[in-house]
Amino acid sequence: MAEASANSPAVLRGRHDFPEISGRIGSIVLGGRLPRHFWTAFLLCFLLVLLLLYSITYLIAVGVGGLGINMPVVWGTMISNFVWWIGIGHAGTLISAVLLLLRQPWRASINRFAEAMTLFAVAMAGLFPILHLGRPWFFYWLLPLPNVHMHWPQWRSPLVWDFAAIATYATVSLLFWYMGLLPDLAVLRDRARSRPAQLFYGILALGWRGSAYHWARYQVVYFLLAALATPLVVSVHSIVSLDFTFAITPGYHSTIFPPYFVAGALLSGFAMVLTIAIPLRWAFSVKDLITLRHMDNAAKLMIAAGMVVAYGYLSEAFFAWYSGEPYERTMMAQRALGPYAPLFWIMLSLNCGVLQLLWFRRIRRNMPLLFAIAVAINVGMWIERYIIVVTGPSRDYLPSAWGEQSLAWLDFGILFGSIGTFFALVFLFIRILPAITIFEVEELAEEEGKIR
Amino acid sequence: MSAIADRPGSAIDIEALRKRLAHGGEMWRSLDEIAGAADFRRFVEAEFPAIAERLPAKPNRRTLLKLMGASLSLAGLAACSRAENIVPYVRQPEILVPGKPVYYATTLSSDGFGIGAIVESHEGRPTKIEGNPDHPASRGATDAVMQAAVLTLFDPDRSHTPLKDGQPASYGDFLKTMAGLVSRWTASQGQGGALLVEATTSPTLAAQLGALRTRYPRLKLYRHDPLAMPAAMEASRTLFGSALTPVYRFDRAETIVSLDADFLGEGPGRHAYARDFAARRRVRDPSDRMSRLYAVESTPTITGAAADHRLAIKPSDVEAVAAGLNAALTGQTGASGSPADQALMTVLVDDLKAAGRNALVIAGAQQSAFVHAVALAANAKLGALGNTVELTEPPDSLSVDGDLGALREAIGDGAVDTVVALGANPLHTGPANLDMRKAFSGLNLLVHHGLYRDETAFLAHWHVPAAHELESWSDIRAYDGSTSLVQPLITPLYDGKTAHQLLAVLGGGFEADPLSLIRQHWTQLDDDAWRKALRDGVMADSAAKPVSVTVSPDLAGLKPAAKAGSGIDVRFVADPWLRDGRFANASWLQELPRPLTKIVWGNAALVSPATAERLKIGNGEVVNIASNGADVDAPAWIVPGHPDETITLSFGFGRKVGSVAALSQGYDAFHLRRGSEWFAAGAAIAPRGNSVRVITTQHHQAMEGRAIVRHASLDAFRRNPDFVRKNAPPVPTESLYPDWPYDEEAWAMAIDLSACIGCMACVSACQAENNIAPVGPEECERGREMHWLRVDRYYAGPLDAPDTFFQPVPCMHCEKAPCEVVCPVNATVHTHDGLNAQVYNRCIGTRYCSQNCPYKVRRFNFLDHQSFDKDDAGPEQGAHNPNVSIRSRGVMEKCTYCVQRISAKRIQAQIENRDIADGEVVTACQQACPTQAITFGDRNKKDAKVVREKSAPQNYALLEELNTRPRTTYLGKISNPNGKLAKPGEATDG
Amino acid sequence: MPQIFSKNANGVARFVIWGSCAVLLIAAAIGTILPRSDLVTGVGEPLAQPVPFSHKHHVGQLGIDCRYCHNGVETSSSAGLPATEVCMTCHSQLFTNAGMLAPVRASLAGGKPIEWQRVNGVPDFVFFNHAIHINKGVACETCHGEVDQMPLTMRARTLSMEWCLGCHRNPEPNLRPLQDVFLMHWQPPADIAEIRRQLIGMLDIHPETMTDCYVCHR
Amino acid sequence: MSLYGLMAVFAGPEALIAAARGMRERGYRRMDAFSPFPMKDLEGILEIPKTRLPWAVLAGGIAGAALVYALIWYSVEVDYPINVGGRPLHSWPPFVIIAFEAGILGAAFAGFLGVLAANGLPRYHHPVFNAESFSYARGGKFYLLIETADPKYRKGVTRGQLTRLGAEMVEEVEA
Repeated sequence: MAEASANSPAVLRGRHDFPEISGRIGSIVLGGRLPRHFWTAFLLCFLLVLLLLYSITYLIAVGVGGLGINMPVVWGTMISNFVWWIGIGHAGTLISAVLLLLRQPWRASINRFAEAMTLFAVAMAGLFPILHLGRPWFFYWLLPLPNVHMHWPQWRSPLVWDFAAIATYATVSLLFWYMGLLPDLAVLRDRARSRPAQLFYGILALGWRGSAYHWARYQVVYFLLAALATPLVVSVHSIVSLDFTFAITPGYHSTIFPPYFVAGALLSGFAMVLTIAIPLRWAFSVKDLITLRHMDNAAKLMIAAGMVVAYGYLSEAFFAWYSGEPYERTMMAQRALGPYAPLFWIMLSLNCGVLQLLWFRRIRRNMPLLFAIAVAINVGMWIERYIIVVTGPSRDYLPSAWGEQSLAWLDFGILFGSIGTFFALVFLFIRILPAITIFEVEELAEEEGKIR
Repeated sequence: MSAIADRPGSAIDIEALRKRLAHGGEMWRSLDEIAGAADFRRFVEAEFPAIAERLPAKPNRRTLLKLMGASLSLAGLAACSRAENIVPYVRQPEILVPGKPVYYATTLSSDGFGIGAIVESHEGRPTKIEGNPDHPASRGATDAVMQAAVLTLFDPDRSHTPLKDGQPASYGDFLKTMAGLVSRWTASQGQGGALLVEATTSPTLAAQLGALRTRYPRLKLYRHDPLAMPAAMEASRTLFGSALTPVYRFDRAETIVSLDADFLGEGPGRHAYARDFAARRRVRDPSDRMSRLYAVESTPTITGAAADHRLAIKPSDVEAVAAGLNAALTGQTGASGSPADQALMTVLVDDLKAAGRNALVIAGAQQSAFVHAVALAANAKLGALGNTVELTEPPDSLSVDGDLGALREAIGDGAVDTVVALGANPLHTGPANLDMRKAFSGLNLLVHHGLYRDETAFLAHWHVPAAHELESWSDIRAYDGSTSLVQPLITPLYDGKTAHQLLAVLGGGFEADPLSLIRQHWTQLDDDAWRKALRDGVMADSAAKPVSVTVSPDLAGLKPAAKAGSGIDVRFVADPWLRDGRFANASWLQELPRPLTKIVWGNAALVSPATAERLKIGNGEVVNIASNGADVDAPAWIVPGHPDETITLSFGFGRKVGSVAALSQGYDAFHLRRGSEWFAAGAAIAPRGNSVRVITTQHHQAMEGRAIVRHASLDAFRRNPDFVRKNAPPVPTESLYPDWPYDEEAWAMAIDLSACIGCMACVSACQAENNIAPVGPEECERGREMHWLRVDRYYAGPLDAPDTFFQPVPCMHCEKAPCEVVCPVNATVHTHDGLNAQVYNRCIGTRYCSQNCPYKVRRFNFLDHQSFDKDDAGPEQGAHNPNVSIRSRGVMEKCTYCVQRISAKRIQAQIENRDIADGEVVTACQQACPTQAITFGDRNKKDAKVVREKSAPQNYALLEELNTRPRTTYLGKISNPNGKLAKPGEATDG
Repeated sequence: MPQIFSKNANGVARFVIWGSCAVLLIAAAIGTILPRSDLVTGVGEPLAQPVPFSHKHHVGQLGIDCRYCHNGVETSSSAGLPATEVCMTCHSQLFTNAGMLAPVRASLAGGKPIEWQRVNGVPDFVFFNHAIHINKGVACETCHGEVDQMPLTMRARTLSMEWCLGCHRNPEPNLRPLQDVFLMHWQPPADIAEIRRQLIGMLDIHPETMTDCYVCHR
Repeated sequence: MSLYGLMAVFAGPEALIAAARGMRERGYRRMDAFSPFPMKDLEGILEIPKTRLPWAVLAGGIAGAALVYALIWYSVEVDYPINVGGRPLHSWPPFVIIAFEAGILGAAFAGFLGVLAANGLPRYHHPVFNAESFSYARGGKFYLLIETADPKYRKGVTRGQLTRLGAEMVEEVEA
């Protein structure tokens, strides 16, 4: 099964031996064998990081009034960015945890950077609930602390659930990721030439030596963590969706949200996986480790998730009508025809229209095209979040209070700044840590009998 | 979806950031325009050196706004530092206990007429104006302008020092000049001298003027009152030979016909009239009766909105309607040509006849003598004269040598070379064609006495700062002639002088003390009577006695004046808050939405939908209005129910002097005015093509078929008393959650939509009571205004003759509050007495509560509107209520049911170990309301007034289908249209 | 291959792990204790005043009643500071040319108030009312401590929200008969528990209503 | 310098497994195998006891959930009861959500810390690193370690047996 058959390419192409695998992957890090434009790309991202810092300073100095928000639409891009990033984070955990449980062999070579992507996305997401606050410096009041002014969090508020969910999600992802890294860190430790590198990876590797006893326990707990991460990942975005569902605002108060948010998360998540993986496998010429099969499967999952999302749109509209509530109906009509209509239709055409291209294998296997589609979906999903956030309150119960918000430069400054920071982190990760799981690829090679 | 095109600079410098924040392009245009003007430059340098430096650049709007918007903290959240100075008195006044407010009765002037007020004063600092229940013109009610008195008092833009040719000078020098003048006048018997006064009813002032004229027989006296409405006098002079003014008794009126009279919104008697009018329309039971109002009007007013039948016509057609009415009543035929359709007229006349002596026909104050004559004749014919209308000596009668025009001529032909202007600002409010600037420039001596360094002040040789009415001793008469005293709440902040002092100076009394000037005039009052007058705020039975008259049926030959001209009629109105522009520097008033248009920080030219369609103009599109020789550019604004082929222009805007006034936009309608007229026929309107922003606080006018304002006709109500339940969503009966017990008090509010006339007094009272920050035009444009209480205005029915509904929307204080459950930090929670408390110092600004508030009554401090630094806080902080926290940036706020007042009363009651009595706690909005539409109290008290109100059949809760269990409920609006007329829009919008 | 880490690396690692745990615990402890300590609350630390006024002398030795100077305390939210006049009622006779009283005389002469440093202060968003406490049997001493022992006035309680709520939730232990609220070193009678129970009823005190936010924050 | 054990190097997984099985049949107990990736079969051969970590994870989860729920209950019922939106003080449905998240967190920590503790990591200095031939890095090499502590350990004999079982090389590992 060496030569990939046309209709289902192999998860691993060609023959390998262990030194070769660990060598190739390790050398990206140790040998600093980086593609030509790596640092230029990183520099671009870094400029965006500076933009983020500037925007945040401005925001803190001037206040959230610098954003486009107003009465009645007091939530804006800070919330939609938050939901968007959290969503992106989901694919990583899904690939690494769910596919691990389902024993999907093709997860092996992409789970590492997918998990890293999760971490960075969650890190970005974690910024926004704080930046969103009118008085960000008091965000810790959401925590139960033994202070002298006697305040407890108001546990019924979905924002507190968010806080718990995001914190848990970030921590668990980190542990899971680090645990997966342990053996590979050991590999790097032993391959490292320079003393600093040895120390760096050595300390991180905790003295891992691959003892059979260790492997035994390791396997068990790694699977358990995966089993924990799976309900967690579902719960997290469900809770995020409760921020809206919990409210009585028309367009928020809808039971379809939890599943539809999770599906949306996967859609945008896999879109982001592709957005990163396609350039990655090309730039680092690991096309034989990250094969067409991976791309193909990711695309298929996107279609699946995308269809659920489309169903979400549909049922949202349907139930708005079916409820017979004038408020819901008006809101829905206004969403499609009102001031935000252009955004709404762009969103539909991207998330439901463009997505359908992925039904065709030729398109799924055409990397540039697939990349373009993935980016389009990312944009579409951001717009979706923004629409959900703003259209409800802009057309709620009392027409006298109807109004729209605008978008200030600051909104964009922070959004693009966060995107830049995210990719900067991805670049650093690729430079410092093995972006592909060495031991699992080796295991895979072993199982698939692709050892020279 | 317009991103604000505003690029950040490179350096991260907070001040720079603040500056760049949200400055609009045109915002500063007005200032830049005048930046060159020498007098403005002088004004700025004298007043705001800091700004003067910045002028070429774009100034920092927000510091400016702080400079004058009443926005600075007395109780700043930031003042938690340990080293804080506390300062005791040196000699503590007897009556004064620190921490306890003191209340004084005084009288505020409204276009020269007195309205009684009770002023709350903290440690000698007047902070809040309330109406004086004993004063006939107030009856306990206030309005926006009165509320803003404390703000104008502490306005740092006020004139601080005398100016000589625009340069700061000493009052002593001024007195020297005056001494010279006095000796000259004594020699020449006042030859060439002229006094220019504005509308006044002060007996003392009248006496002083009289004395001056006897002292200087050749001294001339002119009165310039841009808002004068002399027609009523003319009419009564022609009819009865003597000037008499009508006083209406709405408490007796059953059928009211208003010929273009805005008796609820305009005129010195408006509060009393509104009170009586509403009282006759208070329906709680199918058996109750209610009066009926027919309103004919030439511009949309709140009176028209309150009317049962409304007819909007061109101003020039009102006389025709009047003629028709006269004919119908006097039984002549030939009511032809009346623009009112016959059906309406016959029904109207029948109703009038049926009402007999309880009928009331009112002529609009701006209307011609003929209309007034018709009204008088009609009332006489119906026997209403002496019953619903009483004629009295006008309180403001003052024998003068003429108006501004006359003065202009006198100056022109050299008869006058010295003018002393008291308060008036003719350079801004004078008719453009008079060109007072030129006239005044030619004078030997021009003395100006006023609160602000206004246009006239800069031209004058001498300007003397006037004392604010809260700083002055004076006396004043109300619409019905009753006299009351004006006593100072605080010694003049900027050493201002009262008009009485200035007149005394002209009479040689250079050292005259403001109190004794008044006291001398009232020698007939012994000290007890004097003290009583001060305490009560009004002199007992000082009201003018009604005069009995007979009206000749032929109207003494008065004929319709205006000929129904071709082209478009211009209807001038005074801005409801800024009046002739004298209050243009009060940010509260600038930012208070106009009752019908909800426009803030500017004015627009109001036109009807049909006219707009014909002229192909939309909201905000600039049109050029040209009328006899002059023209002005103004943004158009389409108002449903506006008479066709008519355009309404309002005075008071286009001021360039004063930092707040400079912020606002708008045109100066005085440019178009020729004399003191209120209409101009045959105006030409040309769209300019460009459009400017007009800032409004309500963008959607229709109820979208939702049961928001529930209304019915009286007949419908009688047939079906609980009409509010009809075709409204069903009310959930039970909740998933067990009911929370409220066994102490349970505060609740009832708002009677039939009584609400949309006058906005409640909103301004709320702003004054709760230290609500004005935010300025940009922020308002972004929909970030801070008013805790808003008055929604909805239209229903046909576009050209819609029903207008007002609905005050404060916080509903829901028992199942959606806002509370979503707050992550317990910043908004319920109290034992059912208040939906908002804890500012706990709030971190997630804004989730507002997101989840179906009524959208919460307000958020998007920016740093209120500074806490007491040192750089301007004098405005003096106007702040020390019992209400100043909210910082990033904090949510909202209506608290005036919790500080509740707490005060509870503490008092608990000290006395008793329950809080019903009616003891009065919210600011309730207290200000002229029609007593708002009732507040303890729902657990069986006999409480609020319980009685809520037990009315038409009581309903806004959006009650959401089961939020609001404590604030509404009494559905009941109107009383004549069944014989199918009222448009009656069926719609249940 | 050779060892990367020396033998004692394991010890170091263990030390670092347990050490960081300990540091976290200590930090938490400090974070809990410090805000309640006098360093932060300023309890027991006198402020420099323009005039070294001694409550010890005036209250402790001369036995002047609180209300003589703080005359608003029974009726107003603010207890009030004595006007210069009040000081001078006595000091126009006593210590008429004592150096330390110069600022007082200057104040009366120049009509310029004395600028005291605030000792017992709450943030501006806290609205404290003296009258209600006095009238419900909460003594001066309860919050201001034994001022008659203070040569220079100092804060006696933290005045933190925690401390306020402590009493607002369960006022009973802090109540006295009304006639005793101005007494210093008040010795509760034997049957104080019974008296307090009666006071709660008699003064109509409802602790459940006393923890509402707006009781202090408006 | 005392001896820790003998380290045998094998070319591939199969060789290692065979060797391990062989040595086991020869009655060796104190031995350990090192491989770049987990090898299920070794567990049986080396009779690695079934780990009890799953119970630790379960305990961690329960503890986390219980603690947080208790904290919430204390805060709303005991410490500061407030009427929030007319909801009951003890509104368990929302509280459960937070407890769930806390449970996951507790479980994850228990698992992670548990596996480190059970494996005695971090252990930066370990005798096996003394083996010249032992490098975990290059991959492809599989190691079997016989500890001197093993009763059947005889220096020459054991070395011979290992070589016979196909060890590429056998090296003495210092303690």
